[in-house]
Amino acid sequence: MADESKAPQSPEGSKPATSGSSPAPPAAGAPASAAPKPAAPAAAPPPPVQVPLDNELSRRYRERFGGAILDAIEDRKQSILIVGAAQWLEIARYSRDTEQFDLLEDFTAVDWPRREKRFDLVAQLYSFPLNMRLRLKAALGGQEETDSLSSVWPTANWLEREIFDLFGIVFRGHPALKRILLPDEWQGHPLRKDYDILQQDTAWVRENLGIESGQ
Amino acid sequence: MTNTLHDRTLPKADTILGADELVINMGPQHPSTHGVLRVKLKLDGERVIGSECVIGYLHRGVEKIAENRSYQQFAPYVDRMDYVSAVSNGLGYCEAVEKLLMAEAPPRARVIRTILTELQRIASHLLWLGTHALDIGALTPLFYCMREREEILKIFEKYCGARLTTHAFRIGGLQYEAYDTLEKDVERFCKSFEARIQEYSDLLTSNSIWIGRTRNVGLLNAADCIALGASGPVLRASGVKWDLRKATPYAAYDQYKFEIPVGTNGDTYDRYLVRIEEMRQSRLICLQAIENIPAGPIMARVGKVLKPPPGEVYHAIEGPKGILGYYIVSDGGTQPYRVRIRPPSFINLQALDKMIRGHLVTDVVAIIGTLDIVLGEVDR
Amino acid sequence: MLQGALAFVQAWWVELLCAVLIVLVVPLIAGYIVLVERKVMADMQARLGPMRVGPHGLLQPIADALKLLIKEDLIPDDADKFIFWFAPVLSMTAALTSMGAVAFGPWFQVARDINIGLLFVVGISALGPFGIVLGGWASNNHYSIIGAIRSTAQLISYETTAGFALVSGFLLAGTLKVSGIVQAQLTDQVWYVFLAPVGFFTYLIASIAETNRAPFDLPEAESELVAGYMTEYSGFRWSLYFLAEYANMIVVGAVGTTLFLGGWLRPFPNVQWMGWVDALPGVLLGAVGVYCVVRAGKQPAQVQALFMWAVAAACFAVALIFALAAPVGNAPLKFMYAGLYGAFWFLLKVSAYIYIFMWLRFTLPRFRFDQLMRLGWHILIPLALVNVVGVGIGLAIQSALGWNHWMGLLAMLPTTLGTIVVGMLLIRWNDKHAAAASAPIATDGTRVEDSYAG
Amino acid sequence: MLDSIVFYFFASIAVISAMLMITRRNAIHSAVFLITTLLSTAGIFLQLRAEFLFIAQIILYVGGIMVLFIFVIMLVRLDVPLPQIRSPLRQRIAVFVAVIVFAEAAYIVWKAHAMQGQGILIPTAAPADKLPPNTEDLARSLFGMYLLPFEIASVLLLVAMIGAVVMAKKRTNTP
Repeated sequence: MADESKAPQSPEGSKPATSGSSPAPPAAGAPASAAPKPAAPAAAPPPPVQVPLDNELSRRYRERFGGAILDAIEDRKQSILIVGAAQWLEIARYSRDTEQFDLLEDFTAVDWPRREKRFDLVAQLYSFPLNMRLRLKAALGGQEETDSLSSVWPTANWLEREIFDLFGIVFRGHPALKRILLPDEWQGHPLRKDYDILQQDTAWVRENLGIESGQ
Repeated sequence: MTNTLHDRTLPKADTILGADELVINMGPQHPSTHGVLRVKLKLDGERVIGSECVIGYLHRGVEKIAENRSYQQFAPYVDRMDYVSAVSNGLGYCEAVEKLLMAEAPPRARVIRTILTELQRIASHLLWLGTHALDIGALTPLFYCMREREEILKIFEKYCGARLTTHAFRIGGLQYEAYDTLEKDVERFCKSFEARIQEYSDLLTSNSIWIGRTRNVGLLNAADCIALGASGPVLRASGVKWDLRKATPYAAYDQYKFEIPVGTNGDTYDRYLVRIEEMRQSRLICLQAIENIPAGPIMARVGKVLKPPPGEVYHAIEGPKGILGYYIVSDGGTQPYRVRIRPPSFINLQALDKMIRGHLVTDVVAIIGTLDIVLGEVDR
Repeated sequence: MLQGALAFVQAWWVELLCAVLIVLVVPLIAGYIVLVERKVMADMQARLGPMRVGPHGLLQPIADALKLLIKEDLIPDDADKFIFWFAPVLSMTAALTSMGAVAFGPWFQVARDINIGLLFVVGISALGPFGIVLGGWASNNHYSIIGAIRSTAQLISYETTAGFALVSGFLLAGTLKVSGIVQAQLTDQVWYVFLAPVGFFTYLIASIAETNRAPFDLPEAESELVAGYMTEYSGFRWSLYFLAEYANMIVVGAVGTTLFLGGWLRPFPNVQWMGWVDALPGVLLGAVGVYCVVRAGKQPAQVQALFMWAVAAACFAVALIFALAAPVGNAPLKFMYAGLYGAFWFLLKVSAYIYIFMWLRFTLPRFRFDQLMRLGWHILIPLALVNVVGVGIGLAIQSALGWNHWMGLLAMLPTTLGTIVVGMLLIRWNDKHAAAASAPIATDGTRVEDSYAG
Repeated sequence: MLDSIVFYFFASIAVISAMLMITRRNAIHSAVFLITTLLSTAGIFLQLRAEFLFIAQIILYVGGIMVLFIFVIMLVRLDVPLPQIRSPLRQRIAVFVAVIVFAEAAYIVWKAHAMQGQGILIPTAAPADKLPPNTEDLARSLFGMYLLPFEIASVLLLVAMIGAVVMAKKRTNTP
């Protein structure tokens, strides 16, 4: 199964199944406060999963944005750029215009409650001409706002509405930021880790569906 | 590039639609919205001048559930998203987790997976063709398509006991060995299928009313497609010769020769032609695949309890509706930390507002049909 | 008073009998047309259609009728009660009264030899749009009003086309009286469908549009207007509309058959060696009877077997009349024979006509409303006009050269070809314009250009 | 005997529905009663054996004009009953005019009744089936003797139609 970070190489050699050489903190870039997990690799230690990425793509980004590019990793042969949230829109526009990443394949967020910048914005870019993928990640505080990418890629419109709906991250400059999946008056953002799976917006359920228990 | 998608000329009201002209509500219980989709249409007489999709009626919080299930336990949920093409959802998820584990399914498993996924693509396109033709008024194609789809569902039932939500694959390979007459069944189906596709195109392709209803309806050129993230047949019909099965081959697609059908001006008629041609290509793939299914094990050694090393992976496959992507983040535990599914129907549906502007109400029905959306996947 | 009434009945018992028959039998026939349609649809779609109620679903229409009678027909709360009740009644009466002037057989006609004959039928069916408009408006539902307006526009524009197509038929026949028309086709020894094929073709299309069927069934298109003007109706009131539609189909079929397919004449009426065709009705009915008897044994339920026996008995009885009456030729049976014989051929042709309706319904997708109106106004009406002129010229040639009967075909040939050529030109001109007109128009009236121009 | 029964039947319907038409508040109801009036007058034509007039009345009046009436009422939302103007002055004028008209009508009927023979010509009722089929007569006179006025009238109608289309067109293409 060839991976697609650079030119499609031959399928990877069969690696021993379990790996996890060093319990590296989740690829969250910033020095994670997450307690390192004791990894108990059963088999012999396989090659490291995360390798610092150093190719002409990351070099171009670093020389263009300097400090804004916090880290460049290659995780399982997929290139990841961890950037500062401040230049998020600028980097996106640069990626689309000069680096030819014309398709925003996916845009989502990951919630790391134990970090002080709890949200990770994850934008999955794909370039038709180069047949190459790149993942831009930015760490974001709980209450922080960021710029909307819908001016760069119109497909971000609904994707950002879903992130706002499920995570509560506000995007400045979004044409019509309101909930897309949940009812408009719903309280709470379900995909946050502190939103328990059994929790419902009891008020909304009682008022609209008339179920007393609210469940 | 400051204009937003929704309402260039409409005043900023509380909702997206200004409420002066005639606003009709299509759905959520509407015979032709393919599920619980509600479209607020703003009409000037018969012409549509604005629209807003209200979705979420079928939202089950699949991504939240994923964070409380182990990797194997979550596999059946994936079938319930796009319930029309459960097998290809399963393929995408299993391959993504295998990539996370940096393991790989054995060749025999990959070939059988390819055969079943291509059969599922034909079944999904058949259901699309039947309901799409029914919306535009042709009553007969629906029953022809259902007859063929029944054959495919029988093969699935023989293989894994289920017809619709099959849960056919496991992480690391396959659960069940191919039953003995699998090759013969698939061969019999593919042999008879060519004549059947000819039956559909005799009924529709050169039918002047069909062309009248679909030519120049729901125009979406290549630039719009890429900007809006539309993928799959919608993208190919606009002239972009691109298919994930060729761009980033997965399963066993790199071993087979097949063409990528491309349309010219991205209207409903081109999307119809592209999907019909795709069915033919999938049939060719199946025929090539059943010639030699390699012997060997059907399951990689991934062990019972899956604890992938911390990290993340994004793996996308070419589903019948478009790019079906899985972004899985693992924190080393037995349960995925975050599973994000890139739903092709959800993103293709976003192009609806752009496509129906200026059309009549009757065309809206045809355009919703041509997008081939499944609300289970849109709402997740 | 009583004596006067008796005299009245004495004088007109035949017509009264026909009238009663029409009012009773037509809903039944309409029900069975529905069954035949579902069976034919099923056959074309690789399935069986209704099989459960009665042998091969033969009792299905009766079951449907009962269901509709029992079903509660509710009235939307702020609908206009009086009009809501009046509309389906109006459309049903229009359909049935227009059947008054239709001649099912040589003597089987309610308005016996009314001078304006077919025009009576077309005129009364002009009341049809009322039932639809008032129904759509009275149910006070947004979709119904749109459906009502659309179907009225469609009916009115296609009535004009049907009118012109019939005019070309009347030119040939020379009279409006139904028996006169059929007599003219007998003396001319050629059916008018061959003399004015374009006339028949335009009438066929116009009649499909006039009964809201097949590719023209947009007013009640399920997919977007839910059920058009019939949305709020349910139960018996809805079935009134439904029967009116099928009765209209019979009426339109009857007009087409009388004018173009030679009414109750058997094919090649005067050719002697075609005599064996006379026996066809008797043989056909006998065959149906035998089939019923064979199937009666295999019926699972007792009532179904009884039903099959009844159908078999009826077929044999009529077949017997045909067999007995023809050679013997004694007075009373002779009178009955001519009527039944004519009725058989007439109904055979009408059912062929309706089969075309069904056939189109299951193969063709639906027109969009603007395409439908464009077809009506830009292509069919000019074509029908040209056809009337063509038939006139043909008649002039024919009378000038003194050709008649079979030679008439030659006289008509050039004009028919001319009309067909004109038709082709119209279609090409229309396609060129249609493509431009139907392209989506942006909100401010300009064509949709690449909206990503920033 | 039968003729008179039929005549009185249709005449009574016509009069009643005409009365109802005027008094209805709802526009659509009055339109429906107008249709019944027209249909019953058509019935009277039929009773007089004038079949062509019967069918012409139905096709033209009921099938054509009344459909437009109903269209206009539906599209222009006339069915909402307008608030009746109850000013006393208007009512008094209406009553006054009605009385005068009634008086004139009564006078004419009374005078005609008195002068037997010179007044209104009452044709003897021709036996039913002897009447020549009137469609042919109508056609012969329409296209024979009065062809010129027929053509002029048709041209006039054509002009009127084109005028209507032009006016309608002007309104639609300015959004």
